[in-house]
Amino acid sequence: MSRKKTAEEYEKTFAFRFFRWLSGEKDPYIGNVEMQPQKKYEPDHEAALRREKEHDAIMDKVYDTGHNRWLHLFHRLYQTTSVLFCLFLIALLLVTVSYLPANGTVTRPVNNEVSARYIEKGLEETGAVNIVAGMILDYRAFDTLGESHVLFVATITVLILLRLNKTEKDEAEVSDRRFEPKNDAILQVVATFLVPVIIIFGIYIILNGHLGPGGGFSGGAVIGAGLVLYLNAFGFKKTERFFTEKTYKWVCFFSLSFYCLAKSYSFYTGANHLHSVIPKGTPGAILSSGLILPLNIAVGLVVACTIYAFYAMFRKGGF
Amino acid sequence: MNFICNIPFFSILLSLFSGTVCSVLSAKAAKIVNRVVILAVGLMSAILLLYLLSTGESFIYWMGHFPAPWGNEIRAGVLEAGMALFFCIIMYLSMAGGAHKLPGEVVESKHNLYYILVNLLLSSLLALVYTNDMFTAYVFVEINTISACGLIMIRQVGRTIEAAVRYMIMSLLGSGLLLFGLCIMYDLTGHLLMSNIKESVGLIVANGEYQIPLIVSVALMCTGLCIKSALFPFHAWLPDAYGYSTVSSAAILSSLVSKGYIFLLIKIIYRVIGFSVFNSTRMIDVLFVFGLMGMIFGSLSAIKENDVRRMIAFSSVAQIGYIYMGFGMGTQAGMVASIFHILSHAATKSLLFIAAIGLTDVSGGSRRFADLTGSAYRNKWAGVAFTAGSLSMVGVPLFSGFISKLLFAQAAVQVEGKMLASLIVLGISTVLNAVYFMKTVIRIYTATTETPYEGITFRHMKAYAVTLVFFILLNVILGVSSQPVVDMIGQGLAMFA
Amino acid sequence: MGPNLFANYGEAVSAILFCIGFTNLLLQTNLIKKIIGLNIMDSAIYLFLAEKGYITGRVAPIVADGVTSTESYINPIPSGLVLTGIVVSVSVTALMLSLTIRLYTRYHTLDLDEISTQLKREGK
Amino acid sequence: MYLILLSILFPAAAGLFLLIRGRTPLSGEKGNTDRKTLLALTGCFLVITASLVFASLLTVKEGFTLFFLTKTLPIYFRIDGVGRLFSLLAVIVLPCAGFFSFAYMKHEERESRYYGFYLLVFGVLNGLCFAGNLITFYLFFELLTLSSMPLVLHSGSKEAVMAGLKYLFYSLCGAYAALFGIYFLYQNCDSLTFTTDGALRASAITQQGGFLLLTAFVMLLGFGVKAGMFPMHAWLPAAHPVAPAPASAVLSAVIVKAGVLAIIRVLAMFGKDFLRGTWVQSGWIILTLVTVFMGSLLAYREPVLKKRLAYSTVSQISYILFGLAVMDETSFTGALFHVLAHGFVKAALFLCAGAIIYKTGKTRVEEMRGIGKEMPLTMWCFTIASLGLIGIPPTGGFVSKWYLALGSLESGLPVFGVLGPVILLLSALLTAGYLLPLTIHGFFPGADYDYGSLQKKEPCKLMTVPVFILTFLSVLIGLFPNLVDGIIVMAAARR
Amino acid sequence: MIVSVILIPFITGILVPVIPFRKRWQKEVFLETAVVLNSILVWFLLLHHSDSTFLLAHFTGNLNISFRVDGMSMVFAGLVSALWPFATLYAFEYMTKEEHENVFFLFYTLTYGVTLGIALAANLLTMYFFYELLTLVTVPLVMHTLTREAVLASRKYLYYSLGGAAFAFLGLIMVIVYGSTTDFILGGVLDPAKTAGKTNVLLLIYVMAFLGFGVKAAVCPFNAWLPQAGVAPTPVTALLHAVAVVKSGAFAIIRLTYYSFGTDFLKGTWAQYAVMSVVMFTIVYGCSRAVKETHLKRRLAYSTISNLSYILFGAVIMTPLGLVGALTHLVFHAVMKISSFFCAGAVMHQTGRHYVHELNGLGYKMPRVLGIFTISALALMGVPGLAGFVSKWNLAGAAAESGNPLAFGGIACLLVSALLTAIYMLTIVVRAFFPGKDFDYRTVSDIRDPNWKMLLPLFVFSIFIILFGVYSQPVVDFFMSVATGVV
Repeated sequence: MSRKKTAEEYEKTFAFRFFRWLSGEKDPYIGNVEMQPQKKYEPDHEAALRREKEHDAIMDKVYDTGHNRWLHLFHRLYQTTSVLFCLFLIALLLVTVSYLPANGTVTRPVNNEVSARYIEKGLEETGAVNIVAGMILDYRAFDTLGESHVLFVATITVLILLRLNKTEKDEAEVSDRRFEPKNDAILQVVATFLVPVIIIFGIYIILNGHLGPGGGFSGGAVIGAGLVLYLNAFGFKKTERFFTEKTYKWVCFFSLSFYCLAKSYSFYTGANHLHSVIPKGTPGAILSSGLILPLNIAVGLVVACTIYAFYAMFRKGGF
Repeated sequence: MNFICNIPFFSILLSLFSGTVCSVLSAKAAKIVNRVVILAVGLMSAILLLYLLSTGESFIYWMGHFPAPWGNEIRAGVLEAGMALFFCIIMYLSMAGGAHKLPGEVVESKHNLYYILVNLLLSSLLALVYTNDMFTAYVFVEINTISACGLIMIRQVGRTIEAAVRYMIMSLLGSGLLLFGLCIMYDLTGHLLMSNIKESVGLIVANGEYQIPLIVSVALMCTGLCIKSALFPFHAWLPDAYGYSTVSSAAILSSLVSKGYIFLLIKIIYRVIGFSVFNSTRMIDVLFVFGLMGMIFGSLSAIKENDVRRMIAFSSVAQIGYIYMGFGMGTQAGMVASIFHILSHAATKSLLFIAAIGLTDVSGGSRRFADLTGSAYRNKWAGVAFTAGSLSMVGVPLFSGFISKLLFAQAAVQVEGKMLASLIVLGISTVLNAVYFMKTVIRIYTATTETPYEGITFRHMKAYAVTLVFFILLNVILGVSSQPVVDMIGQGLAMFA
Repeated sequence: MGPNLFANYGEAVSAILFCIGFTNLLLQTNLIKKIIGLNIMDSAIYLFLAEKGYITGRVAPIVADGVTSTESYINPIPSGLVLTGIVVSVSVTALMLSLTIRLYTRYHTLDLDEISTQLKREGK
Repeated sequence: MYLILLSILFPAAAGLFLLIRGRTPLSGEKGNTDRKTLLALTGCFLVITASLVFASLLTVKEGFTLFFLTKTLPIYFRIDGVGRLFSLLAVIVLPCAGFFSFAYMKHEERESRYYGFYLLVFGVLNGLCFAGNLITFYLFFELLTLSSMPLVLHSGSKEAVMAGLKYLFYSLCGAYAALFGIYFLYQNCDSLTFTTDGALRASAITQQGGFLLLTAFVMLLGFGVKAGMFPMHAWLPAAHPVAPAPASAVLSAVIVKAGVLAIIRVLAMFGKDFLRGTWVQSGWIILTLVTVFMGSLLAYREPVLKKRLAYSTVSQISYILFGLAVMDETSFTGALFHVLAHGFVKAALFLCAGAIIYKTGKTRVEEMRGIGKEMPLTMWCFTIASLGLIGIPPTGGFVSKWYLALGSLESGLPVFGVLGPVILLLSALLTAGYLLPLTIHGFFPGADYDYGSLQKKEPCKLMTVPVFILTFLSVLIGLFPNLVDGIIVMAAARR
Repeated sequence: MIVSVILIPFITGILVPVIPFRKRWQKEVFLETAVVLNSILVWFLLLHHSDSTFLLAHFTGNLNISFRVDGMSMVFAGLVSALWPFATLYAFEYMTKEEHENVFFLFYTLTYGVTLGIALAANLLTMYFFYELLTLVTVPLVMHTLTREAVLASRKYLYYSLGGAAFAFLGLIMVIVYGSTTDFILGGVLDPAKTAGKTNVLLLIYVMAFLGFGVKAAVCPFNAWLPQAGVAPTPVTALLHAVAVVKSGAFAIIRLTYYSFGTDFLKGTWAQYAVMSVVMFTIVYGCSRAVKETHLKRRLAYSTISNLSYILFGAVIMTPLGLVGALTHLVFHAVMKISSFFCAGAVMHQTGRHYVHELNGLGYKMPRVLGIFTISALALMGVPGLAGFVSKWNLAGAAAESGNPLAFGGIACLLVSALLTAIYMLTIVVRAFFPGKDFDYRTVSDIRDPNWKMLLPLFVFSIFIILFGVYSQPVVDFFMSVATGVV
């Protein structure tokens, strides 16, 4: 059953449009080519700022670890992958290890002419009974020079981070007094006995660095431990009598300068094939093995001071 | 032995020693010492470079009384000397350009500490450049890392400390991997000196023994150095570290520190493993892919950034991607391009950082783009310099960036399988570079009618302006007469082998 | 798998330790735990190096009684490397600890993510 | 040679003179004297031009090259048979309509602009007729579109402007489609000078035959736009009603014929032999037949007089095109004859319609009851002209349609040979259906017509005389087809 | 000598802000003299050129900055130097209403030098160098008004241009590596020995480089900058965005196609079809956008987009005739478009009206300007007897002659575009002259034609349009000799 369409309906039909075109009534450019004014471009500063703020808000939300579900999920994923990564790395390294030369055997590439010469000629060339000490302070002294500067630069960064200026220092002092142990009788008594022993032991290690196990670093660490114990037992007031920041600065400066200069001389002479005036001494004696002993002393001083300085810094932010 | 041959040794020791000396000096004296040392080292490096160019041969310098497999050595060739010279120039200019910001951002009493760090950083860079011993390299990598960390957090705001922590974590991961790789390598070869390792590696490869450990060791070392030099997936620490530290630090970090590691990697590739052996591992493909990804993603992150300095920092990620792409090509030409890009990027990036600080200074210290509007009119010198740097980054002829792009593309064409990928990514990355750098340039040249900020004239920033001029000159020189530099790099690489 | 996995048990253990330390350094959000991870990692490397130097049946390279033959002492080089490594490790640990202290006094938390969030909130 | 040039340049120059002199929009206010000079000038120009054209038609035999556009594109003029025929049509219709408009345009604004463009059109038409090669032809074809467009949109109303633009763009569309073909003709012919039997190189036909057929079809379609052929006819019913009546007359009688002329030329360039029996021919015939039938049908249902005439034009022009499409000598003659017949008749009809509009203001057919009583002379002319269009014997229309049907039947085309005449007849019936009611109701308004209010509204001489002349001519060629035959034979032979 | 014509504009430009002119006319005279002198010098150089190459500097390796005058350079340099003095004259008048004149003239004159540098470059590297430079010196001109719109526009311009150059750069690399030299030699410099087996890669790079240079020539996906750049002062839009800058893009593509890669290498490959399709699409696209656009200058800019692709269409036909077509349109379109732009500028300058619908009835008040506009509109449409027809004829003729089926489609595109051109140009004309019945003439009562400084260039250009239209033979002959390598 068909019914007559209304005019509006008819206008939507294809037939109508076709017929309109056929009879030339359709104007292709009415509504198309006709020129309408376009909106003028308005600079919109506000919107830009608003956008920026919204961006920040979104970022806030993203970083809101407590409430962001996706972030949680991401963390989970991150952790899982990290564990997997760790396992993978373990597997990889184990495979690698399994292909490495067998442990404890003499035929490994490690045991070549280098170590042989260190062992065979070490005593003669460096004058140190402790071959390891001879190696690190003579054969490969440049590494060790660098190493001591690593320590130096680490203290510098710790200083940068933790050293307080005058006013802060006073506050820190107050809080230190309040919270840290003080005038503990047991500790003080024990320290009175132990500290000298520890320090003397440290000195012994340093001085015997070229003769037996030990050396500047270990000895310095022991001395440093003694100083720390002293500080713990008696507090800053006592230590400040003999050890202030200035002391530390100058000790470090002189030790390192000495180290630097001494090694420079040694390197220079070595490289230019000059004769070094420093005597090797008799192997086995305290005063032997050329520069190794003084260097051990210098390093020991630096390390002792540094260990103490680290502790003081961590505890209070100053000496 | 010629006296000039002592120069590498002198320059390392001088900068080390000056670090120690600075610890007892006042801020002012430390500054002078610092400048003098950098200048002196630069001068010495220049002399050394001339000497090496004239002799045409590299030389080995004993650090001690013992020869190769026993003692420690350093080695100097054209490339090393050139690098040292260039690092000194960049460092001096960065220090000079950022000096005026230091008092505001760092407590007065810690200034001398800052200079200690800079001196030690210089010495570690020099050591990395000159050393011929893997373990020495490791030790100085650590000095480099710690002092760089110090440079980041010398300006003590929350962001920098956090950035320093992140930097340290990534760096330590990197050093750990490097050290482990090094140990495996030592186990395989029994040597620590580069030349000796190389001989042994040659033997190992020839025998066919220990293939897997060798590859793993190479991979570990590479990964470690990649992490340290912020190759793409390991760059998370970089934007904060570069973006918030004091300006000299940012300039030095972005242009020198990461480059030191990259140079070490080059040394490892050439002097430890051997170029051909390295190329036969799949490592170069990995580097290539990550390089390309870095080029794209670094730029994309930079585009999204709303903070000018972080934007520049992200751009560094992209540029480091370029360098690794050059490595990844596995050809001599790619390597030359990478090395040239190290120079060009160093010259440009530090310029950009220093120019950016000039712009933010006249915008109330804000680094948001909205506040930077029109800042180039307030600080004309910085505006011009920033523009020049941007153009160089985008690769406009006359500036150094163009030459490195040219070299990269030329190198890429010679590598059959990687040519198309690298060329296309090169193009896309240039487009992206153009987007964010030009956005900034246009922004700073957009005049605003009402601005709360005051301009600054030449009289108030003579040193700063002069520094900028030098930087631009450096860029243009690299861009215009690049041939000698390229030749030198080629010569240096030849000496490596 | 190569032939020497069980012969190299020391190295194997050090490899596992290394990975544990590595992952801790990477994964943990707590800064102190990260530092512990770092130390584990470093120690693993020292263990590895120590194993490298060891030769069955020989003693530490301290010349006793003037005997300087290769057969009696272990390889001195790894020991030297370990010494250097330890110092580096100490320095780095100190630096990390001081950074941690600094962050803790400022943000009263050791969680790195938490710190980041607070930083973003600060907006600077 | 100079006559040709003069007959083109003189009206053009005169038109430009009028345009520049009277460019102020309010010139009408300056009073009557001003208008009189304008009319006098225009009249003089029209007469001089017409005589120049006649003179050149009679005397000039040789073609000549004016100059070269580029090395291989000469601007070349020549008078041949077809050109002569069309020129004749133009030179009669244009002055008639021109004089008619002196009266008609009395109340319009900016007459000088109108006359200026009118004269321009005259000149361009002359150029078109005298063009000797395709490029020259194309040049004038474009100019014709451009210069006649202002005539369409003269009134300046929104519809007029839109219709003018529509006209312009349809025509240009056609012209460019044709230009597409010209490029390829140029490639595949030795020269673009008009010939009678195909100028394509033999090698081109063998190599690119299929493509050239497509080209030919595109060209036919393109020029067909101007001739109001089916798919692109829509501009005609839009443009005619809004233009002033004399302009519509010229448009419908002459300008539309330019399309026909163009198609004749194209046909000659391609050669009938090349096209005969191909899909191009059948497609074209279908289009023309559709147009013929559709035009009549649309006219039949159209209430507005001028628009009805416009649809009629659509239909009638396709008669001509059909005659051409059959490609038979007889139908060709018929087509040429219809050019003249339709030209005179349609001009007369439009002028009548113009007179009615001018006098009574009535535009719709149903308002025109009793119009024959008011304007008997005009309506008589209208009736006679209608008969001519329907094709009742004494008029020219009969002769032409006879030839067309005859030719179609003779041609031996498979389907269309027969279908064509049938549709022509159907269309003629429809023509009668849409034109005669006007006459019938005009003269016999019916019983309820109010004779009391009737008043004579016969227009002035300036209007009636041109109508007379045109009506007379349309009858004349019907009564004495031989008068025209001479020209037509000449055209058929020398084309 | 060659260098001097590039340097003189540089020096002049830099002198403008430096010399303290007391009166405005002194500056005008100074500038105009310099520009005219330089133009004369250029023409002298072109007419008395020798074939030798002038080496300015070594860049790196075998790459150098050098200049030479060959056929193509003569066309482009001649065109630029002929138009520049007029544009400068026009700019004097136009800039009276704008700010920071000195900066404007500084960069305006610099651009002259850079454009000549592109024209006279002897090898691809030199051209690339000046091409990049062109981007940089024109950005300040686009930014000149310093409105937000202008800033956005110039930003976009920079992105597009530099990005495009990045891809064009790849083409440069290919030519450096696979070519025997980077110098321009008609027929290409690719070394068949080196390219063996790498054809597809080279073609891909060619397409990229084409699109890269195509950015300046506003090829379709990369055309968005051009209409936006219309915010610049009209002398800039007219001369740079209708002639110098965009034509440099087209010029560069021609150099790349005909003088570096070589048509033998490219013809009939998929690369040709690819670029041709892009170009054809642009032809139609530009026009359609122009029809839709209601801002006068932007409409003309879209028209430029379409017309530039005409040139490129000629270029990618890759026959000598195609090159002739391209060159013809290069020159003729320059004259037509600069003329229509100057008209638009004159209207804007005199009335401050920017949109097409605001132009109603102006034809009676500014008959000279709009009359000339009509002429250029007709010429752009390709009405026979005006310049546009000749160039289109050459283009389409070349396409028809090439026998390339896609090129036939290209002819259709040209014609569709011509129709659309008619639509968007003539609607303006109709509006201006036939404002409609109920138009209130009082709204335009105090508007009049501009003064001679603006009109003189317009007249000269329209004379050239007509002259080229009716008597183009010598010019086309010259192009023919360029295309066949005789010059």
